[in-house]
Amino acid sequence: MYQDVILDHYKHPQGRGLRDGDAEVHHVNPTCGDEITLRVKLDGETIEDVSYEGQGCSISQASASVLFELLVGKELADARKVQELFLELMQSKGQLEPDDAMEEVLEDAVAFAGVSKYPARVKCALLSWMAWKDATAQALSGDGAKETA
Amino acid sequence: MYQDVILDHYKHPQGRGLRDGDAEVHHVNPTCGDEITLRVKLDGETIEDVSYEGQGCSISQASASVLFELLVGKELADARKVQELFLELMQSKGQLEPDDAMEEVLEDAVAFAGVSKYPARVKCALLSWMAWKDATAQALSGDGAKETA
Amino acid sequence: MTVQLPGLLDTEAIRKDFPVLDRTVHDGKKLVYLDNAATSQKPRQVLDVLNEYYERHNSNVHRGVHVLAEDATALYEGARDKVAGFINAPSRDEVIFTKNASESLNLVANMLGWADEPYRVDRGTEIVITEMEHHSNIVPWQLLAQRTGAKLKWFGLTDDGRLDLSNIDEVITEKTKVVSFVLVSNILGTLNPVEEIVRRAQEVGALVVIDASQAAPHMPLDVQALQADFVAFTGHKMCGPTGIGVLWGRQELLEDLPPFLGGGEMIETVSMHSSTYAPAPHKFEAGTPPIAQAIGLGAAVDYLTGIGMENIQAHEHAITEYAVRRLLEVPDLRIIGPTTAEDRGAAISFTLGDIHPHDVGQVLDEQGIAVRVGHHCARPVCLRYGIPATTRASFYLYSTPAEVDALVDGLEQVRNFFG
Amino acid sequence: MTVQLPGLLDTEAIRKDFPVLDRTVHDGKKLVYLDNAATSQKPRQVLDVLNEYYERHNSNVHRGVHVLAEDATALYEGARDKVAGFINAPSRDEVIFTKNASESLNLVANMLGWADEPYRVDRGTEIVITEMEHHSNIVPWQLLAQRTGAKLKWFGLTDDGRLDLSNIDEVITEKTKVVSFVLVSNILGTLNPVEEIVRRAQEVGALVVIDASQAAPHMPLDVQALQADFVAFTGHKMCGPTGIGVLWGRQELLEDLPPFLGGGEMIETVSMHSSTYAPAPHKFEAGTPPIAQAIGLGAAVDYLTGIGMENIQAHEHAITEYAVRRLLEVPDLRIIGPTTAEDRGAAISFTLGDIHPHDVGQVLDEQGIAVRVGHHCARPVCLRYGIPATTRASFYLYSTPAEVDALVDGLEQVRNFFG
Ligand SMILES: Cc1ncc(COP(=O)(O)O)c(C=O)c1O
Ligand SMILES: Cc1ncc(COP(=O)(O)O)c(C=O)c1O
Repeated sequence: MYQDVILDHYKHPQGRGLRDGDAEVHHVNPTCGDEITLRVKLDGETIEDVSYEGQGCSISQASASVLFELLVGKELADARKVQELFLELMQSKGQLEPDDAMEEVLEDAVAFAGVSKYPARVKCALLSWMAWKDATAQALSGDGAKETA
Repeated sequence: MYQDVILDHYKHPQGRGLRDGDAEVHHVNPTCGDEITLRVKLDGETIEDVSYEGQGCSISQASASVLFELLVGKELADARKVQELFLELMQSKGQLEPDDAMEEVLEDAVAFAGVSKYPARVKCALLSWMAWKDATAQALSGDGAKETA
Repeated sequence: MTVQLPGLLDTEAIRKDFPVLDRTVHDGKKLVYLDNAATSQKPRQVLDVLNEYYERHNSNVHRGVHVLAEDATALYEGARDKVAGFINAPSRDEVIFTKNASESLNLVANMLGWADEPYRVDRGTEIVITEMEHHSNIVPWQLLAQRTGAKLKWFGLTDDGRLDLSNIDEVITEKTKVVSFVLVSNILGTLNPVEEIVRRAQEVGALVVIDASQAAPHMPLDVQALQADFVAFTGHKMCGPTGIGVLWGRQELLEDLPPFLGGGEMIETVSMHSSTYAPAPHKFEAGTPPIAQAIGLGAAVDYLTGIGMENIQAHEHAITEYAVRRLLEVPDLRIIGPTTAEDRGAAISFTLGDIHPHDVGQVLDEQGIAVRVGHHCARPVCLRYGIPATTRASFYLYSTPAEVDALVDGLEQVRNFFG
Repeated sequence: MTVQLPGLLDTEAIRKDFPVLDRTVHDGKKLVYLDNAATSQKPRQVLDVLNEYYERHNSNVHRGVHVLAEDATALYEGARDKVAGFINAPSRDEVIFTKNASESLNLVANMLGWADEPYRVDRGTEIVITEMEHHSNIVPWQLLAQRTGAKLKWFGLTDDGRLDLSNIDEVITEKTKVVSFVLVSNILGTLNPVEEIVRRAQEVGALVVIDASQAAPHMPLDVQALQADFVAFTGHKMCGPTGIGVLWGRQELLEDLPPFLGGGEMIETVSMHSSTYAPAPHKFEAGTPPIAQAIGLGAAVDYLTGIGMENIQAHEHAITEYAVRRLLEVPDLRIIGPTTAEDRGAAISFTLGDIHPHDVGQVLDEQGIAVRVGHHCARPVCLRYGIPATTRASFYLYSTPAEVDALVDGLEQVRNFFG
């Protein structure tokens, strides 16, 4: 499961650190104590920034880094498609072999295909993605604003 | 386990019915619902009467009848010996083969030897004996008097 | 001479799956096991799964990143999926594993005692049960009533062993918080009219708990069709191992209600000062669960489903019909409970003249016939019918007409013996 | 090259009893099972007893007058005798079968919550635990404190993983009703000083509850010598099946304290209006108990006793000493808990530089080495030492020095991989 791409992102995380945002969430994976604090900054329908801070295993850390690379700059609608496809891949229990079409959408994130075989680790890989989904919903509803200012 | 002696006592119970007493107890065997109400009448150290009423299986009914035959008229000290020996026999799990000496003390009650192999039935056989012990203790302490008058 | 009845299963084949049925007792007498309402026997298919679990995959579940832990977790959670499918649960997360039906019922009673409004059972509120409940569906409510000050009420029974619902509007009132009743009685055999009770409970906003311990093993069970809020049953009566029970509950309720047992596995996060709880079902599964037993129950569900719950129901109906008919031929025999096979399960209680059930059971046992005697953990039923106890014969998917005949012959011997 | 240590058992012979230890994982890698603190493996001798039970004797216990019911009852109650002997209980009636240690601990907490004086835990009274408890000995007391208004207090930990008892007289006071603590910590491995705590608890008249889940499998346990009031442990960690736990309690207490779960088997007599309860242990065993599992635990006790608890303790001490020494040779490895084998059990937690335990565990698993990672249901310990989680290797009677070596080699690979 430890693809070079994953180890690379783990050792050199992209976009790490908390910056300005429209909403902030804190998610925890109770089964292993992985934690992430994540902020989303939107510019209309475009994702201007995703910033995060946290602790956890290589999978959860690398996954957040990949998320940053993939989603920042995207339109929300496209980003959602990426998120959904990643979720599908992670829930595939190793049954889904990424093809070219998938690789086009998920880019580095296809490296996580192997993780889907390890139920205990799927939650690690999804932690930042669930946090992003949640933060985006809050940013859109305006709820998050007061929390980060 | 159903020796003729037992069936005989079951079909023709001796001493059944409640008569005057110095103490009365009500014992229940919760595992099968067998019940007995038993009274003891003492004359000094002599057992003048044991009277009882109840419902239950052949074993518990026959055992009460045997108890009546064995204990009434005995000195308390002797009766206690009979009771203890009967208890020992019933707790022997079928390991105790009654010999002549035992038969001399227990008389008809040796017929219950076979019952001791059936743990679920031992309590039935002991029900009246435990009630007698309890009632006697009450009669001696004077506690029981008020209950039966 | 073997009796042929419509709807019978191929018991010759089925009986080969159950090692214990080959056993002889009392110097070579063939075992006639008619104590299925107390517990069922286990097929080879279930025992194999237990052995395979312990010999290959045994590990604690959840939180593990090694192969065995992943195996065990997948098998355990897979069993939850199977049970959810078996009872047509809308969501697998509504299936809670307990140690037996009694724990399931106590779990509900305790949740409601500690719940916030609108569920809280408290002084001024009422709990409704019936006079034909198993002690496991009486005592938890008595304890709850004592401890909260709530009032315990119940439906009585008719002379022919059915619920007396004539005063349903007085029994279930606006004060009623919960109505808990048995789907099939373990002593009378009665199958109760769910719809009428649920309709009235819903009218007043009371929760409905169904004790399906004697139903789940014997008929298709659909928690959505029942429209109950909670359904409890137990593994050992349905070809599963001992030590495993189930509580199904509606998801919103499981979310809203407080936990019962606290400990490992049921938490989200713990500090010395306070804890938060995992979502259901884990919130209600404190400590290392009965892992092998849940997996064994999953195998039992596979086994029963393979034969088909409708087919099992039809088989038992045929056997029950035959048994009722044959038993009523025995002089002095009085069936306690419905005297036809309509709306009843395959447990038949009876008295035999004045002969005490203990004696009936013992003499039957000497012939290799295993029945249960006593009050069957339903003493109020014995009180209601003015009897100290009953003898109960209860059938299952491997029971045969020949076993009914053996019982009837055995009862003749009992009568001769004590006559 | 096999390491020879004084006091080792003949693991070559012992390992043959445990089918799972022969298993290979990940394409032929030999399984190195070092997750024994989570659950132990089961010897053939225990599995045989389970099979024999289900294939020959399976029946519900008590109240039966047929052969199978008598067999099952004798086996079940025989298991109680075995467990009583194993822990040197003054009376067999003090041994209560539960489903796991968590239920045992919740049972005590609930008994005390519903008890009459002088035992009642209530507003104005205090409960004392420690910061190294398993969640199963934290959450039940948190729930009790919340629900009664009692105050929860605890002993902190020293930097080297021991209880800080320096303020024992302030922590345990006249208000303290109950002190509950772990005998051997499942995360730190620490063996706690029972005498000092018991002495202080007795001084103020508080009850003492000991969580012996990690002690019963590994050392001689004598409830009389411990002088506790309650001792809890769990079957699956001591070669027994899942689904079975034990609560031992002093007879007078069991007589005086109220029941917890209500239902069949725990009653003396039931009417719709009220019930009376059977004497202990039955009062606390509602419903059909985990029959096969209790019998299996009895077989596990026989197995362990056959080898000898002193011998098992000596074996584990030798392995632990060796493991501590070898682990401390690994660069960046920090043991969380005592760093010698004195007064400690065979569970060793550690961190490895910045590498997250999940990653450590995963890479070890790829080499066939099964360890546990996470907070081990003792999150307050992780908070105390400022770490998110640990990797834990834990040994048992079948563990070998070669397995310690495999672990150390495996950790080298982990370091290379993430280095
Ligand atoms: C110290 C300790 N206490 C309690 C428990 C709980 O045991 P169980 O999960 O079997 O209830 C465990 C094991 O998980 C433990 O290690
Ligand atoms: C109707 C009914 N309810 C509840 C129970 C309790 O089940 P268990 O003893 O497995 O908890 C039983 C069986 O004994 C039963 O027949």
